[in-house]
Amino acid sequence: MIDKAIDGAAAAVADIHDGASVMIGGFGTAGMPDELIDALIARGVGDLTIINNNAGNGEHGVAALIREGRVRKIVCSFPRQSDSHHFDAAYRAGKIELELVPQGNLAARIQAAGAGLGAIFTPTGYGTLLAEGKEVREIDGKHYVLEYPIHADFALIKAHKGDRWGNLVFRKTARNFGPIMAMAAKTTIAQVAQIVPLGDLDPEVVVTPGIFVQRVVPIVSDNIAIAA
Amino acid sequence: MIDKAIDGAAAAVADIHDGASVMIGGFGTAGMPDELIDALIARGVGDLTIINNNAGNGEHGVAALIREGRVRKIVCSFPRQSDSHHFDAAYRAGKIELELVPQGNLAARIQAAGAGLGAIFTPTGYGTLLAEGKEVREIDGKHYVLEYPIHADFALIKAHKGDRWGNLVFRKTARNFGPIMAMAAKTTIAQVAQIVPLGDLDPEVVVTPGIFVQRVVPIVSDNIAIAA
Amino acid sequence: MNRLNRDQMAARVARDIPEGAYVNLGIGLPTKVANYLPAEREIFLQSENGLLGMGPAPAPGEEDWELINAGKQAVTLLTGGCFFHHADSFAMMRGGHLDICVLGAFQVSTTGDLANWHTGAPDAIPAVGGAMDLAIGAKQTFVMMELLTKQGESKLVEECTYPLTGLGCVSRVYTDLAVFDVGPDGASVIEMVEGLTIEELQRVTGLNLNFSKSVEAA
Amino acid sequence: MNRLNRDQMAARVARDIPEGAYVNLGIGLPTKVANYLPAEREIFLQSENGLLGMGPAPAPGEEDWELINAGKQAVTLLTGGCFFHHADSFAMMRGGHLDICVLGAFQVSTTGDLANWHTGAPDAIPAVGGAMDLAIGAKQTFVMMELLTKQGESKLVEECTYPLTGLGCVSRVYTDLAVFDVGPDGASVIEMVEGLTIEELQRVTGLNLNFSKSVEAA
Repeated sequence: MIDKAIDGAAAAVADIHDGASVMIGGFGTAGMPDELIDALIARGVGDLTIINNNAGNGEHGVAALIREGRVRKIVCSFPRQSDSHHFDAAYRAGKIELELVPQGNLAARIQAAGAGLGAIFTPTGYGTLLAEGKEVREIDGKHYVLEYPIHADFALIKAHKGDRWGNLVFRKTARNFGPIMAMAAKTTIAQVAQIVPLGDLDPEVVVTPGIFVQRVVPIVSDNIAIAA
Repeated sequence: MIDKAIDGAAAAVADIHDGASVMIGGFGTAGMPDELIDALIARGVGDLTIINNNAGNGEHGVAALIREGRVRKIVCSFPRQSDSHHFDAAYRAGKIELELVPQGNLAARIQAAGAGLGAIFTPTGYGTLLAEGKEVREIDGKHYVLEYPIHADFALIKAHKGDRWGNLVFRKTARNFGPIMAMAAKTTIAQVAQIVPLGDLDPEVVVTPGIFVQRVVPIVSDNIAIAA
Repeated sequence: MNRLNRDQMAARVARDIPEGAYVNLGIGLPTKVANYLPAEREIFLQSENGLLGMGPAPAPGEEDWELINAGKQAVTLLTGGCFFHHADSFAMMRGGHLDICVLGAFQVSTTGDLANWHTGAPDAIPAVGGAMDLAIGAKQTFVMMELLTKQGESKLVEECTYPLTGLGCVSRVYTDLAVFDVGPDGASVIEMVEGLTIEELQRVTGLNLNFSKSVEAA
Repeated sequence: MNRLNRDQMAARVARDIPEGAYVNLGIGLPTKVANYLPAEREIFLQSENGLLGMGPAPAPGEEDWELINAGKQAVTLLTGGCFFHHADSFAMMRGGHLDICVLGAFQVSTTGDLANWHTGAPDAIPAVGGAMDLAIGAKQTFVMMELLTKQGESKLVEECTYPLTGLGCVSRVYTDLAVFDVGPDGASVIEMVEGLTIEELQRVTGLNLNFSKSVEAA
């Protein structure tokens, strides 16, 4: 019997190694796998490449990873936030590498990785600083920039419900990067508010099929109300 | 008030013009918008480019369009079927142009069109007849073929339920090409077994958001059982 | 001169958004446009983080922090709205499915180039978010900004000096003093506030402006 | 010589599919493999038309023609299975998410090139379907075929003469006479049917074959 459920965030991230590339879902607080990030911090590995939309704020999550000096490089669209002082300090001190990617290219490159494409021509960013040095091409009168897929060793995401086969559903705008990161990482670890019996998730309604998920960790967060 | 519901297949396809490119959903009988195709045949326009996974079989649907001489070109992955004699005859007589596309590239090119990409490097077909004359590139030790998006003037698809904003849900494997064709065509016309009041479709469960659908036509087919 | 305040600018933009339009309102000033869309007009607001059919802010205490907008504020979902993932959300933009996108700007050129993501200051930490995708994706990109900086320099310019967000992507610019169409043929003034003259607008912008017939007649 | 029949071949392939594997079984002969997967082993069958967790054929009269497989036959869905659209389905293949794909073939080369979509006959109407995506996408591509044509020619060849489906994509070939690993280092025989000798297999294939230790010892 296949059971991808795993007990506790620490066990779920126990093989994330120094130098790993780690996608982290979430946009704002929605979909942020806080408990998995905490477990990753507790694990103590470093030299990580983090792929997330932001670069953390305040003292928890991605900001705490950066504060603890665990992040060699961050790939994101919007590092500057109201309270991103740990990133700001590390960046100004030259202690962290930043790859700044327009948000839609970030999503498209993650999706391309999951879909096995070698590269994509995207119109976003053409003619801007963020396309400097990149291959460009005119196709049917429009200009495009060649962008490469973003793969990762691990993805840490947060879903609403999961089952033992790894099928996932999400809740509202907490869906965001979760489904595409699950497809782009070698090992996807999903924290869910609830593990339900196989068959409880309507087959029409599964957003992320279990094939894209290797581990499901039930974690009841107290900061988000859970709807039925 | 926005109401995309339209009464009758004939009215729904009334602006499909000579020379139009038309995507038609469906894989086998599942998801095939039979009544919309019948209305298109009745409309009498020709010189069409049809994008579908197959090239029709028997005497109805895409096969009938071909039989009536309405199709200048077909883009598909698998024209040869048990009973594809209308395509076979037209093809051998040089009366129809065939662009043969591996099924996954067909899906990826349709998706690329909907997503506004200019081109994609795909591994499928590399080193085969179907990549002859196409640009190829080695990326990270793997070989890829450059493929371009497939856009269309119209998409005819079949969904399970829709609402007046054009939100759609599908049923089982009738989903197939519907959601991606809806995104790739300028005008998407969806026949649905049932139009439901706005709000009846769970926002977590909508597969095709209404932005991708211009017309919704309620058509009760008698050959498919309709589940609740 | 009846210079428009920010709410009046938002109301002016809202007037040009027709029923049935799919619209993304950028962070900051453009967010205000939502307050002036008439309730009887069905308009679909998209949020880049995977939401179509965005409704107003919830009542205090009713926030659901898994239902937020691009500015990470709590919002609501209209009946008929739906959720989707980030790749689909940006396909919606990049694929040309949105009718209108309203953005703020540092500068817009008369040919429609947009600069709104980065001042180019050497010590600034760059951050782009969805700006570049939004700028080039929608069928029409509207900009909403004060025409002049605090120092009195025109933000509508011959050529942007700030780093670009997108090339030739803006079609219309709404300001506190005038409304401009911009594009390959340069800038045309299609509306001015009461009390402003053609000569004065030429002077403060320092631009070679075209004026639509209705503006000239006014 | 105990030449395997098609059911025995299917049973042989099934033995090599471990619990938890995500598997696509191609149209035709490979479909039979499903009949030999032990019920107590949870294995996930994928169908290219948007289905994961495919179950057996329904009882006659219970067919739902919106629940079909790639061969357009009625199937069922296992508890825990789910549906998705065509782009996601082929992303599943092309992105390397499937563990095993089992395909039929006209020819396979000793280096793993596959020819299974087109005879190359000048009057044939070409049709490829999902063959090229399946061939190159899975972590391992298994081929299942009779080793010899009716004319006695080996279908395992130095170089394919039929048009290719994919280059270097096959890792293992199951036949009625032997099982081969193929790849950059050529073909190795890892199993032969009882009564077949190394010399005879060399003779009928006309190939320079390697033999694994266990085969040589047998």
